[in-house]
Amino acid sequence: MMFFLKLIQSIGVGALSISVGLLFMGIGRKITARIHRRYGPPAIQNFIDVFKLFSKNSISHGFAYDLGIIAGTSALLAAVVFLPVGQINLFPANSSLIMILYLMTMAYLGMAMGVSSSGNPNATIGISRALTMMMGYKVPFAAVIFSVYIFARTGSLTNIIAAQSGGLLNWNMIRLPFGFIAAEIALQGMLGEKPFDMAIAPAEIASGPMVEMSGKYLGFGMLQHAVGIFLETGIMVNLFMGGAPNVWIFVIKQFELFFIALLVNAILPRFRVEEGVSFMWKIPLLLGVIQALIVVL
Amino acid sequence: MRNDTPILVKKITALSLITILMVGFFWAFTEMPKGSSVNVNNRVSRLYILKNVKAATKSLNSGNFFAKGMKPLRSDVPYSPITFGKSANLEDGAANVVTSIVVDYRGFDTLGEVTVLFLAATGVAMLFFGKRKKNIIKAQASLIMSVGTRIAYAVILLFGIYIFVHGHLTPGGGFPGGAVIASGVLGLFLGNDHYESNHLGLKLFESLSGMAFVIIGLTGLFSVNSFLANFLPTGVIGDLYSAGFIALIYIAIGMKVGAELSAVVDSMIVDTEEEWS
Amino acid sequence: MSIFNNAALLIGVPLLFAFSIPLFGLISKQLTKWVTLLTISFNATFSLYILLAHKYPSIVVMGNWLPPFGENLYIGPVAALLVSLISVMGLLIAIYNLWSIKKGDVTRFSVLFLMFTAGASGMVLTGDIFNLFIFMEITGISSFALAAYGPEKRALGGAFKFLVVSSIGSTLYLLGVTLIYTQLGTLNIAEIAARINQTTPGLLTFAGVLIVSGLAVEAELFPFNGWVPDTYTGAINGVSAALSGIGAVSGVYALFRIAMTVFGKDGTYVSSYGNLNFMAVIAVLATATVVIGELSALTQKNVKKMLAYSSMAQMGLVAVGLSIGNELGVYGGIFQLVNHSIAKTMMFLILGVLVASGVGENIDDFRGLWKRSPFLSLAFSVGAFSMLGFPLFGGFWSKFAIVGASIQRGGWYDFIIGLVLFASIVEAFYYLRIVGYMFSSDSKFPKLKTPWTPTIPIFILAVSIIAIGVFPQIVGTFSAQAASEFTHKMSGYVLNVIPTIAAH
Amino acid sequence: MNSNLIWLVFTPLIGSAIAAILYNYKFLDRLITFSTFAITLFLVFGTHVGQTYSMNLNFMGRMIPLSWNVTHLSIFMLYISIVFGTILTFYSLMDRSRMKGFLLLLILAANNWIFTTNDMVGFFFAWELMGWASIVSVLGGRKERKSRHAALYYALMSIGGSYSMFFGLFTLWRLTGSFSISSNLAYLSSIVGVHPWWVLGIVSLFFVTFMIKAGIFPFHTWVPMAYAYAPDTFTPFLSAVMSKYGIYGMLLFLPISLMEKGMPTVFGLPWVNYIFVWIGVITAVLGTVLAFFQDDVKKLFAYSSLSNLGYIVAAISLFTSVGVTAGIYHAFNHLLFKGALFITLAAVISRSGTSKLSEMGGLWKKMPVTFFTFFIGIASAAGIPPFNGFGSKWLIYQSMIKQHLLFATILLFLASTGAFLYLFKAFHSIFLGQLSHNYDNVKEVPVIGQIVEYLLMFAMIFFGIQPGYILRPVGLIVKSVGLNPLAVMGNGYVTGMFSNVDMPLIGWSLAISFVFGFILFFISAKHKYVSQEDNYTAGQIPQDWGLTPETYQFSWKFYEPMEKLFAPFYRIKIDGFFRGLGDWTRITGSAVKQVFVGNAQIYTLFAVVGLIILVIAGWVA
Amino acid sequence: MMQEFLQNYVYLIGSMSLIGIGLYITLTDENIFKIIVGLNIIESGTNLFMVAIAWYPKAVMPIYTLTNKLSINGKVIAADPLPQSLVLTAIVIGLGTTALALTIGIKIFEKYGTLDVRKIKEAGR
Repeated sequence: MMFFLKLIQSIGVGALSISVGLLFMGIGRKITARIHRRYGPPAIQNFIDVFKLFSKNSISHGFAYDLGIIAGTSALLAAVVFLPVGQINLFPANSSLIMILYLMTMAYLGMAMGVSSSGNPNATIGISRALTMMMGYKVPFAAVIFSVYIFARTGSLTNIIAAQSGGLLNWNMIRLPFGFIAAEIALQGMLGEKPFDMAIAPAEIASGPMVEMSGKYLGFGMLQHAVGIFLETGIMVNLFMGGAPNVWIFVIKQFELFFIALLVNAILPRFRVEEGVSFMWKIPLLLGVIQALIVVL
Repeated sequence: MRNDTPILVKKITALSLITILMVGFFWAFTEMPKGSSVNVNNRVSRLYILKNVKAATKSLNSGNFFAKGMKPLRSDVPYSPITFGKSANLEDGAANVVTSIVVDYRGFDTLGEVTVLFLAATGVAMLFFGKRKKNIIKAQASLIMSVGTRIAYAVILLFGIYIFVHGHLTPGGGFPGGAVIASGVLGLFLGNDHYESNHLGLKLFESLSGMAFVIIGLTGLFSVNSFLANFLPTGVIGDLYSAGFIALIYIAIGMKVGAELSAVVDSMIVDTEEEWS
Repeated sequence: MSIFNNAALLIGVPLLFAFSIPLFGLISKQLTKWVTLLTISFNATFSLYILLAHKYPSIVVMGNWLPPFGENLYIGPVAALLVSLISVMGLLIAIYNLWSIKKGDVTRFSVLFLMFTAGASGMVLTGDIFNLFIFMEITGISSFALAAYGPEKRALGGAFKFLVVSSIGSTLYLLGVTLIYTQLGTLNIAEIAARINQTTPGLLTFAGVLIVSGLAVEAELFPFNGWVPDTYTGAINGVSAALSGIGAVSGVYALFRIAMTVFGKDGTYVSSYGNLNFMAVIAVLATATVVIGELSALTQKNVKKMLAYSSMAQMGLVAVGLSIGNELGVYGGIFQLVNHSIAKTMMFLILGVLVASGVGENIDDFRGLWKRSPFLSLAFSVGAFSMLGFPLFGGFWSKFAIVGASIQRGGWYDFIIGLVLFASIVEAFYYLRIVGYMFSSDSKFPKLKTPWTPTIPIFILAVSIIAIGVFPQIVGTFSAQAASEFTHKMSGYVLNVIPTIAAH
Repeated sequence: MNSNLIWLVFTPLIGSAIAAILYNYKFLDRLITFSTFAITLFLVFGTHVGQTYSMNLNFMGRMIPLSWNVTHLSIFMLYISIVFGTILTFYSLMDRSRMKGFLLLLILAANNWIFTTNDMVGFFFAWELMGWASIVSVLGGRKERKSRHAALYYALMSIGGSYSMFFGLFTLWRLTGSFSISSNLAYLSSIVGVHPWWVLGIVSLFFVTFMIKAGIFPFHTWVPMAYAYAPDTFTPFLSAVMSKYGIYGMLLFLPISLMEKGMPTVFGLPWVNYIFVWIGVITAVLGTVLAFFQDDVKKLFAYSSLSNLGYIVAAISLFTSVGVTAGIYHAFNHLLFKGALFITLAAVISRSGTSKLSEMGGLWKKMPVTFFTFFIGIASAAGIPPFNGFGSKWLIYQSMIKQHLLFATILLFLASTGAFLYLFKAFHSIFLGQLSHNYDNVKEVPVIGQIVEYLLMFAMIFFGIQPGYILRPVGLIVKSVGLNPLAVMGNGYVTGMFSNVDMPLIGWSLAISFVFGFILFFISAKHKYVSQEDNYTAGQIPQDWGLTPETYQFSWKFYEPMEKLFAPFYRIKIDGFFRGLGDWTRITGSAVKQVFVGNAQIYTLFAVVGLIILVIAGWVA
Repeated sequence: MMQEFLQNYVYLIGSMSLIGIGLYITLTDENIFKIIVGLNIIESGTNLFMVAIAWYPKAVMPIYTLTNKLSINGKVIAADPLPQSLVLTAIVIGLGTTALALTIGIKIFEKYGTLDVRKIKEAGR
């Protein structure tokens, strides 16, 4: 009975993450368009796109391709159920942040496997760039995470949230300002927004990983991006903004973070890969290390 | 020090090294017994001279030879005075004490010594082994030389034999005797341009006399139960027929050394050409 | 004191036959090699009988004059073991010589080889300090002549170098012996050993320096070993094998008989009387030998020369082991001596077979030897592994004991063994390089036809290396007894020769 | 009954002898090897903790006691090594590489001896046996010259290591007069407070050996060469099992650090341990960084092994209960996934005939089972839950953070992320991307190979979601070294310091989301399969862009941007020190050789100079 | 004074000088035969040294003859015969070594074409 309850709740969280993610993407397109002095598509455009894509015939390059692309979405969905979303915390005893981060890696692996098995070099170049960039942002992010771990004396998101309870001043955002800034820059990289969007740079490598995707495959790709946005901003909210008493506030907090990312995305040009990584290893890492020193000493 | 060191440097180095070495030696000599304080009675030679080794052995076996602190009491060993021509049946009958040491007390050394010479001769012959060339005549020997050497050869041979036969009585012995004989052979080579030694004879002499020495030794082993032991009566000191097997051994040595040195002379004089094919 | 006079046959029989070989040579040249072989096999049988029937410790009285008045041979555990080793090695090399010595003066070569073996045995057996000199000269002269044998001119150069250095060495030895005689009035090793502290310390030191320097020439210790590379390289392979497997054994024996028994002062670690501790001096010389030998061998492209340098270094290792001076160290040193003798003899013999079948001496010629002659390359590797101290090969146990003993001793021996182990890594490099070359498959040359005569000794030696590696007690038992003889000079040596010397 | 400990050593030796006789008949050799491994496994079933046995070895008339003692650690190591060996030898039945079964059996004998012995003589002997057998095994690689070079390098390092141990064990013997490991360790623990530097010196002699065998930072240089050029079927054993000997040795000696009261501490750790943590971290990072750009796949995974051993060392050096648990657990995980990876590599290399990443590609269609095994292997290696590599990595981070070793942890995380990068590079270059036409006829590995691969896949998933089966014995080991074991809540849980991970839950979550993914996939519109060449750029000919078929595969410079980033790293030649040492030795050798000028006169001069020096010494003395 | 010097040191100085001269020749002269001569001189020095330690002032020869008494009142007055016998041996050994050395020298001249000791070596070290 318990199992089915959790199952249904999990499905709910998954659906929530997909819809919120798609919504954010749509809003993001709109906002970016407005910044660019365009009208832009409606906010629900991405829902429409997904339905459209899933109903179109498509080509595939073999079972590894299928499997990889399914894995990309599914693994993120599997990870998202462990994320405390407002009052919904399905597995409070089992919300280790590192576990969630590693589970997300499964998604990258699946995605990378799928698109690489297509044999298109552009896709592989995209993957290579994405992975290189991942190396860049993971390190400052890890510095921040470990600072938080030591600061909060816990590694479970549930407990981290609990440690920040009691008002704005208890938020890690305030207590660990350098760490928050570092994590914010890392988030920019995680979301793949400019200036760190070299993986999908359409002008150079024909959208990189997505180059061979069509129909439902592209649909899965969008779903994955949507869940990814939800998951990543969700982690940030839980880490630095003290979680949320309910889902709505949680989503609003997520949107705040996403909004900042969008603004940066809209106004900045793109880094080269190695520039991006070295930037990540200079400023955010420095901030993260300063934060860590403050915490440790 | 390298191959191309200038000769002056070499000489100076050598000189300084040798100087240091000499200083070391002389420093050591200051601790040595001075010539005036050498005392044969403190040495094992006393026993050889007085021919009382058997008595010493007896005292050794009874535990009286070594005093406290392991000092040997060589002067306390009883001895009977030896009179030349009278004392008989001594443990060693040679009047010449050096000979008695060389052949009897330390006969094993001598066997080794003979072997060394034999090996040297063998080595020389081995290295010069090859096809014999015709003798290249460097300088024609004069008539006097060629006749004189032949006559002298007989005398020299006889003298050599005399020396080794009387080894146990007078200074001399197998080695000087053999060397004397070889000098006769050398004379033959010098005096006669076409002289060729009798190789088979030399070989026979060399081998048989050497074997004789060992066989005498082995006889000692099987008769007296000790290798190179004197198994013959020693007679009266001073007699020609005395001193047991010393004379026999010296005869063997004499013949052997004579043959060997002759062979050495032969191989060195006669030019050979190597053949390894 | 037990007397075993028949053991004089160990010297007498080879001498008899050495003198008679020229006569056999009149019949047939090939016969002489067989005479040598049979004589040495008599020696080997007899010495093995002495060793296995435990006929030691006993003395052989020469001329019926008991020590310390006459000359004697002393058959202790050391002598029994080393004479057996020397004779067996001599026998195996004689078998090899049946095949290898076909040209030149075969008769005289046989004489010299026989006397080389007998002389080395005599050196090990003798109980008289001057007699030791004579046997040294017998060994020396026969080895000069043997080393000069052969069609190549480098043989002569090597022999000449050996001769010059060795003459200086024996002169020094003789001077030292004379100095000791002026002090003690005797030449018997046992008596000198017992009474060595009755001498003037300064003169004793000086005599010791002379004797140690003189014997270090034969024991191949730096800086007295200049002759080693050239002589080993110059000589034909059978002779090189004999020099390293027989000559070096007796040289090291003589050195340590003098340093440990004659000059030695019993203790936990044997030291020596006199102002200078000769054991320490030897340890320093030996370490220098190991390091210099291995480093010089490192860049050799010529395998024979490499083996020569390695031989030198191994003798240094033996000397390091013996110079530690406790039972474990001496055990290791003697064990290492046996192992080195077996392995190096085998490697030189293999090299001889290879060179005779047209493989060069250069390391590049060893490429792909495994395909060309599996047996020889396997045997060579076995020897190399034994040198390196590969477990399950003979060398392991001896190296183990030597290192163990030096560390047990501690102090500056830690430093020495550190250097030695560094040198061993260098050694490992060049031996493994050869082994690697042999087992590479890039060879274009046809298979070698290996004659069967020389493979007999090689096979026996290879098998014995592995046998010793698996059952170290084959050598270890005797080596342990030998160690006890070396480290207890009174009970191990003097009292067996002159039982009544310490009656009071 | 305790004599079965002896048989643990002797059975493989006997097997080895038989196999050596039959080594020309490859299949028989392998069969005997496999069956000996299986028999040994049965013998291990009969072994239990606390069993002891002793016998005396006659060494120069003195009895040296050889003793055996089975501890929790030893039985754990025995099981994992022998089970893996059995699987590997089963795989090797149908294998074409030049691995010699009898050498593997010699290593097995040494393996059993090392893990069960309680005396240093036996330990040393077995260590040497293992070292030499593995050196000879390395010789049989595909590239002969290179494997010879690698074996030589390995041999020199290994000899250096064993001499170091030699020194250490005899030093201990000098101090205690005993060879027994347990009593010597007790002795060291008892004097560590009084003479910490002494103990440090002795222990470091042993640690040098262990670090060389495990390939830890300053001594790692042999690892890539030896792993890469060893026979393909032997490399799994080398990486999975043999690197653990060093870890085992370190675990034996680490409890001493508990007693180090006199030593100054850093972050609550004795500073020696602190240094070792950093050595581990440096190894991990170094392995990762160097693995990025390898073109030889075995070399790449060799560096990966290096990196993982760095993790293990860092964790066990902490010597806290989490640390040791994590270290041993990671040792097991590394054994499993790296074994599996190297076995699949062997399969791939045997089929494709090359180990160059740039020459392979697109093999996934041809070798699906191998592909999946490799996939799960790299997922494990990257630490992706619920596969088996995750739990230990997670514990390692926790143990490090517990000690507030923040920088070390960040660097380890960097290494882990980097691991994902190079693992994917290998994955991509072998299995994904374009299939070269050279490999059109490549087939899946034979049935035996497939069975082994299924088995390994199963094991990686099973031990991933049921870590309790490993954590319980690890807990016993942790208890036996004197630490509090971590609580094991159930077979599925990994219990950490800060939180728990419920591995089956993750498994369920993944499985269910996959089901949903598949449902979505199948209910949506149809798809059709097209060939790989039929893609977005299908109309273009690669040559037009100046690309060759190899570069079209895009594995040529997979992480080109990284090369610029890590350029400073590459300027530090790590093995430069050892090469420099070698060169220096060689130059010294050439110089020393000049002593022997070949001139009799100068040799005489030497002798005279030597004499004079001695005379002067005697004079002075 | 003079007598004491003669009795105590003259033989020793003589023998040491011979050894020194021989060594000097061996170390500096490059001709093989001269080196052999040097070795021979060293040997002579050694032999002289050995004989010198046997002799002491007023010693008689160690041979029993009708007139020659070797001991008076239990005190031996003869020169020490043992070193003399050793010298005998040493001389013969020296002879053998010299013969062999000369032979090798001759063969070296035949094969190397030189008597310069520096040139008797192989190319590679």
